[in-house]
Amino acid sequence: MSRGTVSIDVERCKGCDLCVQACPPKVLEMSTEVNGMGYRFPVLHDGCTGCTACQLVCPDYVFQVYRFDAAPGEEDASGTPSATPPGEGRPSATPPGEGRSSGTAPGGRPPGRAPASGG
Amino acid sequence: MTEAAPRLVARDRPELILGDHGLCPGCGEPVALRILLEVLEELGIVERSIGVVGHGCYGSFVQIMDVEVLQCLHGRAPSCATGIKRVRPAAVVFTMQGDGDMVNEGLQEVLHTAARGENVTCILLNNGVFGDTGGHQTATTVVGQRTKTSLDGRDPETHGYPIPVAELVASLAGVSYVARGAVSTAGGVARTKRMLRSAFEHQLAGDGFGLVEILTMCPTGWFVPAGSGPEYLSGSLEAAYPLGELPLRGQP
Amino acid sequence: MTTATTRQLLDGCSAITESAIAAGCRFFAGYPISPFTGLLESMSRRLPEAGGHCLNAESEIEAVNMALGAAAAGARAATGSCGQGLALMQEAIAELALNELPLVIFNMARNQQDYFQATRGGGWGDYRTLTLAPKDVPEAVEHTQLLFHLADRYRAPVMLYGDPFIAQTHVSVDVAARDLGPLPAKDWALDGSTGGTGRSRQIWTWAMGKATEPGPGPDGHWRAVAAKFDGIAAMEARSETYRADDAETLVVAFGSAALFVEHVVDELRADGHRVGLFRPVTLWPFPADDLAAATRNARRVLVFELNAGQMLDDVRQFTHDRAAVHFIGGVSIHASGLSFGPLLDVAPIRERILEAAE
Amino acid sequence: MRDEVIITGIGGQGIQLMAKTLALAATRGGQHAMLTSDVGGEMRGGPSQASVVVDDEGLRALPILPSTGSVVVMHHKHSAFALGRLVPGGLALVNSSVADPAAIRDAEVIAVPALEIARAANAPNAAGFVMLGAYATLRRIVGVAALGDAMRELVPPYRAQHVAANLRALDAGAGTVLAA
Repeated sequence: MSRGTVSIDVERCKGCDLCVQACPPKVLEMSTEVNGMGYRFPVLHDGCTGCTACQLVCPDYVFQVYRFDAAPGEEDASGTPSATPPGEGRPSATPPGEGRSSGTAPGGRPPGRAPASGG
Repeated sequence: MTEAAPRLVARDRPELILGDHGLCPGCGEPVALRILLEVLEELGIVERSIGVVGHGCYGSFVQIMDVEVLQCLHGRAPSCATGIKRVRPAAVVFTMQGDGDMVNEGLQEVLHTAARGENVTCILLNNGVFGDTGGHQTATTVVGQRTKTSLDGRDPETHGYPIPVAELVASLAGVSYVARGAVSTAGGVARTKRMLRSAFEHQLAGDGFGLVEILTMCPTGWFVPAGSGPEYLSGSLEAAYPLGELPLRGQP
Repeated sequence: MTTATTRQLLDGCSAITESAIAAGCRFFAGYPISPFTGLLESMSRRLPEAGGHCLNAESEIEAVNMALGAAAAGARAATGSCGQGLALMQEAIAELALNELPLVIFNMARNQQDYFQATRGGGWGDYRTLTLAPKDVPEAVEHTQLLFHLADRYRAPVMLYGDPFIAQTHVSVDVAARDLGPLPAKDWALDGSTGGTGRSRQIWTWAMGKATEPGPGPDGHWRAVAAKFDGIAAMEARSETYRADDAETLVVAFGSAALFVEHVVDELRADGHRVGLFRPVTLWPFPADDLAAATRNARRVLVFELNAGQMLDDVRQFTHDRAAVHFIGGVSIHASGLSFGPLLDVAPIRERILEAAE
Repeated sequence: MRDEVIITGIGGQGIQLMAKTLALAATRGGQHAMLTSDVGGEMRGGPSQASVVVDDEGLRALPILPSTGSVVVMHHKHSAFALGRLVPGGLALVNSSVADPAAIRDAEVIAVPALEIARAANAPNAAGFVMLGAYATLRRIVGVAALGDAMRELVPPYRAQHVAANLRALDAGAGTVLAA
């Protein structure tokens, strides 16, 4: 299963593709269909680590990022909800490629948001 | 095994952003706006912050940023910020300016405001092009960069050289903090946010003038696909304007 | 001799400074240029003592924008220059008008060649600048306080049209704060406190408002600003007449020139000539109705101003019989270039009036 | 009572300080005063002129006097303007150490050898205050003590060493007139 997930407000997306490039585990992919504005938008595949890279680079405020809390004793070092992007001095809680195998989307989609287009 | 409830680790945007902006796909400026407002929120200074916003695409942020704003004349934001800060020293005063605004039209204002040691924070959104007018050469357009007024690329013989304003500011006494970040990568966004935080902490400590230059993507004004912005930025602006905190060389 | 007095001997710039401080001015920014320099000097000496700020800006453009910022933050603020420097400030003066920000602008002019600049303006948009033209230092002291009041009342930039005599003449004056009545609270001024409420304050010439609460936008806002200036035009025109009631010859003059004409009127009256003076005290709004009334019975209307004929346009526009209007002023510059030339003197004014009256 | 004077001379003679001392002393004494200056570009040697009007009542005066009841001639070089405005029979107080009193017509000319008087008073740089003491005493505008107080107020700190000599010069100037 994935360690994290994202909700994607697809109707706000302008299809710039920056999130796809920024995603360390490479679990975002642009859709083939388009949103109401005519833009393609990202869809999430299994393996999200909740690293927040997509949220950080997104110019259109499309992403909310969630993590599935680790079992006791496995909590990440920071223990805070603040974003810890890859490539930072601080160790990433979820190194790229180490996400748990089982898919989180769409089952991990938090309530009240547009569908995180599951892969 | 039951799946744990998802825990929110990054909101899409702070509540201080009141609505959608109309900027182009792949633009870096909305990212800069988001981290700026996050910093104001995290420092707990939203209710005493006053922004002075210049003229460029980012000017439309005035409609969606929930802090008090004076929308000022092109280039004059540091002067207006000076007047505000002098009469409201308890306020946290910042400017938001593009490269055309700060380095073309308003170079004199930012340099003198820095040299006065005015206790304000200037934020430069530098994409090396007049995005709002459709892609014309600015004072920070890098050598070789194509614009609508340097069609074959900026040629020093014809167009002169770009101006590294952050280095100029860092050479002046009265300056407490100068840094240059970029919003083209996730790591860059996080580092730039920390720079903004440092700059505001210096203002809160009354240390004097601060400048944070943020390199932002303008794929429209660079005539590249939206997704190519970060790559173009790293090969052009970032090569000419190195990232990081700048050493202050002007201490009296 | 006489008893002790609270009057001080002050040059015009110092007197205006004291008057401004008495009116609550706490921010000033300027760039040295003669004859405005004296005002910048006295402000920089006195404002810090009064708990305010005076900045020697690096250009007139920065000076006016600093003052704009201070005004936006709610301070009583002022700037100034002479016409040459005010030329650089035109964009900001228009911005102040369209932003509805109060600011007092002191034009310590070198002569009267800035009439068009003051009354027409060189910025963009439908705006006007309420301009008072005192005839001497004591009146400049009064006008200074009135201007701070009017600026706040109308939330608009306003101007004092001075000159080298008003800037530099020393007179015994008593500067005290005048109560000009209540003003609305400056609840629009920026202090940061509405941040995060969803309705944070915004000062913007386009008045677009927030995404959650749109403003009138440029069309609605600029119409409202234009309507406000129509209201000012209807309410604030001021003028003065001197021995004008039965005048066959009415001379129209403003500022220091009017003071000289007043003296000549006395001389000519003593010689039996029916001469009078009409003085616009506000250059904008031009006292059109007053002039029309004052010129109804005059056989001739003579315009005396130290320029090639600028106020002349307004006088022609509003005089009862425009064929009666004659220009008797002219360009006359001191050898230094910094002050009035020899035309501003009793003998040449007298001569020109008599010549035109024959 | 109203008094008008144009003081004319050259830069460096203290014309402006004389005029300001007179205007300040009058103001301090409760009278109304107006002072206008016309100074050439140079600090020394160029034309220097000042006009002072003092009135017991509220003042109505032009910044360029159309006429004047008196003139103080510190130097003749730039005196044509001032003498041209002197009313017929008006007072011309002439610094006869420098200017020729005989050159002035249609006026009540009073010659004061201000330099010699100043030297005798051990105030060789204060000929202007000799003339001012003489003028104010002649016209009974303000007393010498009031002029002294005003002068003391106006002299900048870096010239404070001249105050005593200036006071002696004011006294000597007044004495000349009273003796006559």
